[in-house]
Amino acid sequence: MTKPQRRTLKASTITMAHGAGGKAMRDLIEDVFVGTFDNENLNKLEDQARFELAELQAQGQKLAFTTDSYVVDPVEFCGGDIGTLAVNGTVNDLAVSGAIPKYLSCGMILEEGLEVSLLRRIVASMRQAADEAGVTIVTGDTKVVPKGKGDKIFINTTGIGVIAEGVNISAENCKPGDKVIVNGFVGDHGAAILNARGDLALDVELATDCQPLHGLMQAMLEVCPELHAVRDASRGGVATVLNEFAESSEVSIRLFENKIPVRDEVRGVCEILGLDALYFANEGKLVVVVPAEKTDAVLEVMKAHPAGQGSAIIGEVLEGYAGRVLVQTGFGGERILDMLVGEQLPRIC
Amino acid sequence: MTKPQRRTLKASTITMAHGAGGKAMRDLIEDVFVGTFDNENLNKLEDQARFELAELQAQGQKLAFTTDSYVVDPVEFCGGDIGTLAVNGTVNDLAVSGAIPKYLSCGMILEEGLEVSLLRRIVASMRQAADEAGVTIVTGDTKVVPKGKGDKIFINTTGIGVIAEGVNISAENCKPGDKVIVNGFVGDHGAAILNARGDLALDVELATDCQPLHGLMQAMLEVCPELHAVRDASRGGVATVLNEFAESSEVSIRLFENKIPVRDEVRGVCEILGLDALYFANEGKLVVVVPAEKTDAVLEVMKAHPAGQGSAIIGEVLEGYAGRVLVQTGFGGERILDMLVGEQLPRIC
Amino acid sequence: MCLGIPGQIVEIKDADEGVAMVNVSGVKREVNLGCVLPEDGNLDALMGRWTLVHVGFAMSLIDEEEARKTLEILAELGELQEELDAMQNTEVD
Amino acid sequence: MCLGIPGQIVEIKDADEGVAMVNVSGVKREVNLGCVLPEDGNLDALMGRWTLVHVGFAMSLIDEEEARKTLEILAELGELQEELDAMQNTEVD
Amino acid sequence: MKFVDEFRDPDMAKVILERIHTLVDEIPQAQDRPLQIMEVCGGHTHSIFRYGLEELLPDKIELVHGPGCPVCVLPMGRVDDCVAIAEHPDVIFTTFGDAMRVPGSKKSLQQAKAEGCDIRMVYSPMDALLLARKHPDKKVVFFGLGFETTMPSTALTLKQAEKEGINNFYLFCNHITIIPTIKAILDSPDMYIDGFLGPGHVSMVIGQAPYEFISAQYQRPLIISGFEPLDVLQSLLMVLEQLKAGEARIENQYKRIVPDGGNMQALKAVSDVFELREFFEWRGLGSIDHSGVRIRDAYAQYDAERAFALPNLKIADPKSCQCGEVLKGVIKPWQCKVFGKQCTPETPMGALMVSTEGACSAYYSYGKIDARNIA
Amino acid sequence: MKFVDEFRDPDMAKVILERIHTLVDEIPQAQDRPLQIMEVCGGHTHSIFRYGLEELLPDKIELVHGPGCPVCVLPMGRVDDCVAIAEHPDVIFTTFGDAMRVPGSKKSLQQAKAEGCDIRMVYSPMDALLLARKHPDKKVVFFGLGFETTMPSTALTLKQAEKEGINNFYLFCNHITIIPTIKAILDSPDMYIDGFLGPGHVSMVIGQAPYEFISAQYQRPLIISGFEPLDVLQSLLMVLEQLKAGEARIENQYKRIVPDGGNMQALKAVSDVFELREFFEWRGLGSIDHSGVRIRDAYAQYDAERAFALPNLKIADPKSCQCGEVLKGVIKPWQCKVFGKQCTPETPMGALMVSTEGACSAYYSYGKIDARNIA
Ligand code: SF4
Ligand code: SF4
Ligand SMILES: [Mg+2]
Ligand SMILES: [Mg+2]
Ligand SMILES: [Mg+2]
Ligand SMILES: [Mg+2]
Ligand SMILES: [Mg+2]
Ligand SMILES: [Mg+2]
Ligand SMILES: [Mg+2]
Ligand SMILES: [Mg+2]
Ligand SMILES: [Mg+2]
Ligand SMILES: [Mg+2]
Repeated sequence: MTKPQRRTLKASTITMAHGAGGKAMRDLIEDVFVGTFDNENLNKLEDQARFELAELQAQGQKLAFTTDSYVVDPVEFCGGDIGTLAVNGTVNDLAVSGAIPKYLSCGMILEEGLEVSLLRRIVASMRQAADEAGVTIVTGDTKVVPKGKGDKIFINTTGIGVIAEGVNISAENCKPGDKVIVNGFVGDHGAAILNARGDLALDVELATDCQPLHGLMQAMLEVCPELHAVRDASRGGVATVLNEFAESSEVSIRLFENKIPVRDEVRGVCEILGLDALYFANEGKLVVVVPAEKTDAVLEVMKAHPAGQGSAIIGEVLEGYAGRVLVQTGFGGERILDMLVGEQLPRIC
Repeated sequence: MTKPQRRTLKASTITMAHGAGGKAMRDLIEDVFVGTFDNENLNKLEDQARFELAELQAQGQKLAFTTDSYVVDPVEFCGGDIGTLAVNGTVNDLAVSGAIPKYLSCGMILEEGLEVSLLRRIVASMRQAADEAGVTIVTGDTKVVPKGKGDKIFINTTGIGVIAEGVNISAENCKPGDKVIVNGFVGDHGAAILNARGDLALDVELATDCQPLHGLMQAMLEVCPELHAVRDASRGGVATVLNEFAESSEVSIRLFENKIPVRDEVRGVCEILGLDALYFANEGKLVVVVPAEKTDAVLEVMKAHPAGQGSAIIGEVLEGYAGRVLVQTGFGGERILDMLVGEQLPRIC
Repeated sequence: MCLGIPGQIVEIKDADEGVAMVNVSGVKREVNLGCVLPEDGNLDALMGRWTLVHVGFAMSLIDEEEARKTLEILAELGELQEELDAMQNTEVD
Repeated sequence: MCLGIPGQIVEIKDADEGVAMVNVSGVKREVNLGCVLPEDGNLDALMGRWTLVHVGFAMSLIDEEEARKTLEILAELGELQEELDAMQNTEVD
Repeated sequence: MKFVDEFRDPDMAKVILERIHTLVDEIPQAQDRPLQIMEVCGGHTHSIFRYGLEELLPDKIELVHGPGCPVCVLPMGRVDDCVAIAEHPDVIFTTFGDAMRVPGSKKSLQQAKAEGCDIRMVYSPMDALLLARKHPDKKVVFFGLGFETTMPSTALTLKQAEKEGINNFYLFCNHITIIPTIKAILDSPDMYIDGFLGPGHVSMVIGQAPYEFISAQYQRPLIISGFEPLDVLQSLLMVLEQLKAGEARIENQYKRIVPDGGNMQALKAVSDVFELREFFEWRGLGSIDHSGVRIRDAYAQYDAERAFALPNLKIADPKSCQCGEVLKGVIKPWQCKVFGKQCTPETPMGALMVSTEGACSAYYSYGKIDARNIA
Repeated sequence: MKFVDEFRDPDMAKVILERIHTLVDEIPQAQDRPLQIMEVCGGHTHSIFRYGLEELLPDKIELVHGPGCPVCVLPMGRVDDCVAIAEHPDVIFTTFGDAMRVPGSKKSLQQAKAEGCDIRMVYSPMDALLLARKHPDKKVVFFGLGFETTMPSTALTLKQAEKEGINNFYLFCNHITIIPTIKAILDSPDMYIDGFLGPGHVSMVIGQAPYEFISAQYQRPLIISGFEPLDVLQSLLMVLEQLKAGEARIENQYKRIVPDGGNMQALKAVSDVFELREFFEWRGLGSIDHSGVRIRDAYAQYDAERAFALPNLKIADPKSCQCGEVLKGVIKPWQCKVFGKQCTPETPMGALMVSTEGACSAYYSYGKIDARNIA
C-alpha cells in the first residue's frame, strides 16, 4: 500500500517538538529523511528494515557489521560535511574488511535551534554520498536534545556489507617482509578541519579527502585476494593504524619518512602549530599491508584507481620489537612513532 | 592470536584525549567496553564484526535491521539507566517485527567531564541487559565531545535480528474487527523520567518499565504467527503507535478509556501536570493488533509471560474515518486521540 | 483554566516558611501553605487535611462534609430518577 | 622551546594596528608586526619579506644574505670533505 | 483518587444527563432556539471535550466556550515582550509550560528557546524563585499569568523574595481578572447567553459576592462549578432548574472547594502586591477596563515592566483570525474561516488553537468527528 | 618550504657528521671521557630526537638536554594557580596548548576543563585579547608562559589592551629568563659541561651580548643555534672546532634570524611592561634569583596575580621525581627511577614527560630503541 502524500516540514528551526514523537517529528522524518533517502524499506516507516537473507548470501559468505558516530565541528567544511563523512566513514569501515557495503542506518541527534536548511543540506550530502558508494540508507532514528546539550548535529551510521569467500583481512595478519602502502596524501582531512574550525585563525585552501574506498579495495582484491591487513586511517591517522597493526600482528613496522606523501599546505599547518600529520585524521585514506611479492601488482591497480592515484609504498614490516613502529628519517636516524598520547594540541614550544 | 593483556583505564574523568584515537582511547575501549562486553568479535578490535551468513540463514528467512539513539536525561533513574534502555530499546525494535534479536552495535558519544565510574555502571547495565535479551554487542565506536557540547552520554545501538519464514508483521496490516492489546501499565517510563529529572520537584516511587519484549513476542507468534501489527510504544506513547497504525492501515481505531491500564502514581503525575499518559514513553510495552478470532489465545499467552502479566484488550479496529483514533470515554462520549502536537508540556490551565 | 488537584497534606516540611508535602495519588510534591494558614498558626492542624493544589500552592482546604453533601444530592437525584423511571414504566405497562 | 617558522609577508592587513598576513607553505595567518616595524613607519617595505613567526608575531626579519652564507659555508665544507676523502683515498691506494 | 474519582462516576453521569434531557423539554425558551450556556472557564471547556460531554447533551443546549483561558487571551504584543526579556543574555526566563507555544508576532517562547534564550518551564512561581537563589549572577524573570486563582501564588512569591532580600527576581505581570470580562460579554450586543457556569477555582479565591451583579443587573443564573464531569453536569442541571423556575441566582455547586467568602489570606496577599490597571488588552476582545493587575510601587523593584525596556507594542491579531468572535460565542470554532486549514494546533494562528483549553484546539483535537469533518 | 627545507638536506648532514666524527678524534679531552654538550633549549632537544640525530653522533659526544623548555620547568604550584583562576565562573582562561597536560598538585588544566572550567587554547596572546573583546561580560585571562622569545608578544598584547581600553583582560605572568639558569647550571658542583648550543629564538630577541659571561668567566664555548637539523649539526661542529682550538667564544650560527644586537623593538616592549622578579621557582631546579619577570605597576590592572586571590603555594616535586637532575644533565632521562614505569607520557609525574620538548618525553617517544629497552 503506498502512502498518500508525505508530510512537509514548514519549520525553519528545529525545536524540541521535532523529537517528541508527534506530528512535528513526523513532518521532519517524512519530509527531510524519507523524502531524501527515499527507498522501499525506509518509506514504509516501520521500526526496522528487512531484507531477504538469501539475497545477501548470493553475494558473499560473511556479513560485516560496523558502527561510527560523527561529531565533527564544524559540520560543514571544505570538500564535504558531516553527512558525507557519516556515509563514507562507515562505508570505509566496511570496505577495509573487503566487504561490499550494502545498507546503512542513520541515527541523528539534533540540537534544538539547528537551522532546518543546514540539516537539509547535510541529509542531501548523505544521499549523494550513499549513491556514489552504492549503499542505501534503510532505517533511521532522530532525537532532539536541548540547546547546549548537543552540538548542532551528531550522526551515527551503522553499516552492513557482504564479504566474499576467501577474503580474510585482519590487523593480525601482517608478516615480516610485507610492504606498507598508503593511497595518497595523508593528513588532509585533519588539517582541513583545523582550518575550518577557525579558532586558530589559519587560512588555507585545503579540502577533506573524504571518499569511499570500497571500489579501490575491490580492485586490490582482484589482483591480491590475500591482502594481509587494511584499515582506513581515520581518527588517530596513519600512525595509529600502524601501531594497531604492529601490536595485533606482533611485528614491528618501519616507515620511510621521506616516502610519506604530505601536501605542502598540510606541512605548513603542522609547522605552524607543532603538530604531526601522521596523527591527523583522514577520511579517504587506507593503509594496506601486502605480501612483498604482490606489492607491484597492488600498487599498480591502486595508482590506476581514482581513489588511489597518489599511492606510495611508505614502509615495511619487520620481525622483532613487537608492537613498535619506527620512522627512518632522511638522515638515517630512527625514531619511534608511538600511539598518540592524549590529544594533539597546538603548541608553541 | 589472543591479545596479551588488556590495557586499563586509570582516569576518573573522561577528557578529550579519550576520544582522540591514541593511548587514552585505547585504555578506555579495552578496559571499559571490550572488558565488559567481552566477546570474540569485539575482542579482535577490528573495525567491523563479521558473521557467517549461513549461520544466520539457518535461523530464519529475513534480516531485520534497526537503529536508535538514546539521549535520556537523567542517564540513571529508578529501575534502569541509559544503558538498559539502549539495549532493550533496540532489542524491542527488532522484536516487534517478529525477529529474534542477535547482534548490537554500540556508538557512544561521551561528554568531556563524564565520571568514569558512571560510564562503567552504564556499560555494565548494557552487558546485563544484553545477556538477558540474548544479544551480543559485537562492534562499537566512541567519541568524546567538549564539555557543554553533549549531555554526559548519548548511546546509539543498531541491531540485527532474524525473522522466521511466514512472519509478516506490519503497521499496514490492521483490519477492521481486529483487537488492540497492550501488555501492561502504560506511561510508567515517561512518568519515571519526569520524576527522576527533578525539575518539577515531584517525588514518587515509580520505576521504568524497561524490559526486552522478544520473549513475549515469540510466545505470541507461537499461538498466532499471523499477528497483524505490533509496535513498542516508546517515544510518543500508545497514542502515537495507534495513530501510526490507523494511518498506515487506513482504518480507524477505537480505544476504551476505562480499559487502559494506568498506574495510580502515573495518573497522579498526569493530574498534577495536566499531561496524558497515553503520550508518555514506555520502554517495555507493546501494542498488538490481532485478528479477532485469535484474541483470546494471544491474550492468554501474554498474561502467562512475565513481560505481559498486565495485558489487556484496550480497543478495536474499525472501518472508515481512516487514520483516526477515537477514545470512548466512560460516559459513552467520544473524543479524538490525535498524534501529539509539539511536545507534552506541563501546564497550569 | 487553573488546573487544580486535590492532595493530602502528609508532612509539614518547614513550619516557619509554611511549606508542606502533599500526596496526590502516590505522588508527593512540596506546596506552600501561605493561603491556608490556620489562625492559631499551628500547622500541625493541617496534617492529613486535603487541599486543592494549584501551581505548588495549597489554595483551599477541602470541606469533606460539603463533598459528601454534593454526592448525596446526586445520589438522591439517582433515586428520584429511578422512581420516575419506575413510574414511567408503570404508566407504559 | 619557542616554535618559530619562516613565513612570507603577503599582505598588510591593517597598517594602523600593524597587522599583516604571512604565508607559510600555503597557509595564511594574521601576524602582528610590532617587533619588526620599519623606522620610517612605511609597512609596505615589508611586503614580500620573510619573517620568523612565533605565537602570531613576526619576531625577526630573515636576513636572506646570511642564510645564503650559512649554506655556502656548508657547501664549502662539503667540497673540503670531498677533497679530504679524495686525499685519503689516494693515500690508501 | 479521592475527591476526583467520585466525581467521574459514569453511572451517576447518566442519571444527571437523563434529568437534563427531561428538564430541558420543560423550559419554554429552549423550545424555540437552543439555550446558550457559557462555561466561562477553559477548565470546563477542557472537561467537556475530554469526557465527550457535549454530544451527550440535548440539542436544545448549546455550550458557548468563554474567554476563561488566560493563555488564549494573551495578546501577541505580550508574547513579544516576553521574548524581548528572554533575549537578554543575563536573564533566565521562567514560565508555565502553557505559554511556550503561544505565537508572538515574530516568534513564540519555544522558538526563542530554540534560538538560544535561557527559557525554563516551572511548575510553580516558587520554583522560579529557587532558580533566582541558585543563580545570583542571573536575572530570573517569572512570567506571571492567570486569573485570580494564580495571583495569590505570585503575590506570595514576591513577598517571599522580599523577605529573603532576593534582588535578582522579577515578575512580568500579566495577571487578569475575569469579572470585567464577563460584564463585557453581557454588554456585547451580538450575543445572548442564557446562563453561566462560573469558574470554580477563581471563585475559591474571590468567593461568590463578585458575581452577584450578573443575577442582580442582568438576570442570568451563574453556577460556580467544579471541573469533574459530574460537577459540570450537575451545574448545567442547576442552570436549567433556575431557568425553568424563571430564577436568576448565583449558586455554588463546588462548595467542597469554594467557600462563599473566598480565601481572605489569598486576597490579602493579592491586594498587598497588586493593584488594578486602568485597562488591559485581551486577544480577540480588545482592551477591557480594569481587567488586569500590575505590581504596586511598594514592590516596584520586582517589576519586569520597570526593569526591562519592553517593546510593549499593540500587535493586531491576524485579519483572518476570528478568535474574538469565538471567545464571545458569536461563532463556533469550526465556523472560523481558517479553522483546521491555516490554523491548526501545529500551526496556530490564534491562541485558542494553542492551549488544550482553547475552544478551537479542543474542537480540533477532541472534537466530535462530525464537527471536524464540517471544518 | 623556503628557509626550512634547505636546512634539512640529508646529504649535507652526512658531510657535517663526517666532519664531526673526524674532528672529535682530534680533541684531546674527548679521548678520556665523552664531551658533554648541552643544548639549552627544548627546541633543540626536539630536533635531535625528531630527526634521530643523537645516534648518528660519535660516542665521544654526549648531549645533555638542558632546562630550556618553559613548560617543563613550570612548578606544580603555578599550575594550581592557573586552575584556581580558571575555576572562577566568570573567567575564560586561555593558554597555549603546551600547558594543558602539565600536572598540578591536584589536576592539570585539561582535567579542570573537563570538569567544566572554560579553558581555551589559543595560538597567540592576541587571540586571547580578541576573546576579551568578544566577551565583555567575562574576565579573559591569558597564561603567559615562555622565555624571552615569547615575552615581547605578551608585552605588546598588554599594550594593545591598554590602547583600546579593554579592562576585562588579564595576564598570568610566568615568563622566565634563561641567562640566570645557565649561570646556575655552570655554578652547579655536580656537573661539567664542555660547551653549549645557545637558544636561537631567545637570542633573536636578546642578541649575543648576554652570553658573553659564559666565555669570559667560565671559558666555555656557546653557539647560538638554529633548530633545523643542519643548524644543530653545524653548531655542534662549531663547538668542536673551538674545543679543538682551545677557544671559548660566543658564536652565532643562526645569523639569518638572530641579529647580533637582538631586537630593540621587542626589548623595549618587554622592558616597558615587565620587570625582573627577585626570584622565581623552577620545577626541579628550585628557586633561581632574577630568573622570572612580573608585570610593572604601570600595567597593574592587567595583572592576574593582583586581580585574583591565588593559592600561590610552593608544592614540592614528588619525591621519586628526578627532573632536576635530568635538567642539570646529572642523569640521563632513562636513569630516573620512575622513567617509563610510574612516569610515562600518559601518566607524567614530572613535566619533562609532558611536553614533546621535555627530555624524558623525547627519550620515551622518539628515543633509541635501546635506550628505551634499558629503562
Ligand atoms: S481557528 Fe484559529 S484563528 Fe480561528 S478562532 Fe480558532 S484559534 Fe482563532
Ligand atoms: S622520568 Fe618523569 S620524574 Fe623522572 S626525570 Fe623524567 S619527567 Fe621527571
Ligand atoms: Mg566503525
Ligand atoms: Mg571509522
Ligand atoms: Mg576505521
Ligand atoms: Mg527510533
Ligand atoms: Mg552548540
Ligand atoms: Mg529504531
Ligand atoms: Mg525504538
Ligand atoms: Mg519502536
Ligand atoms: Mg570508530
Ligand atoms: Mg551537560
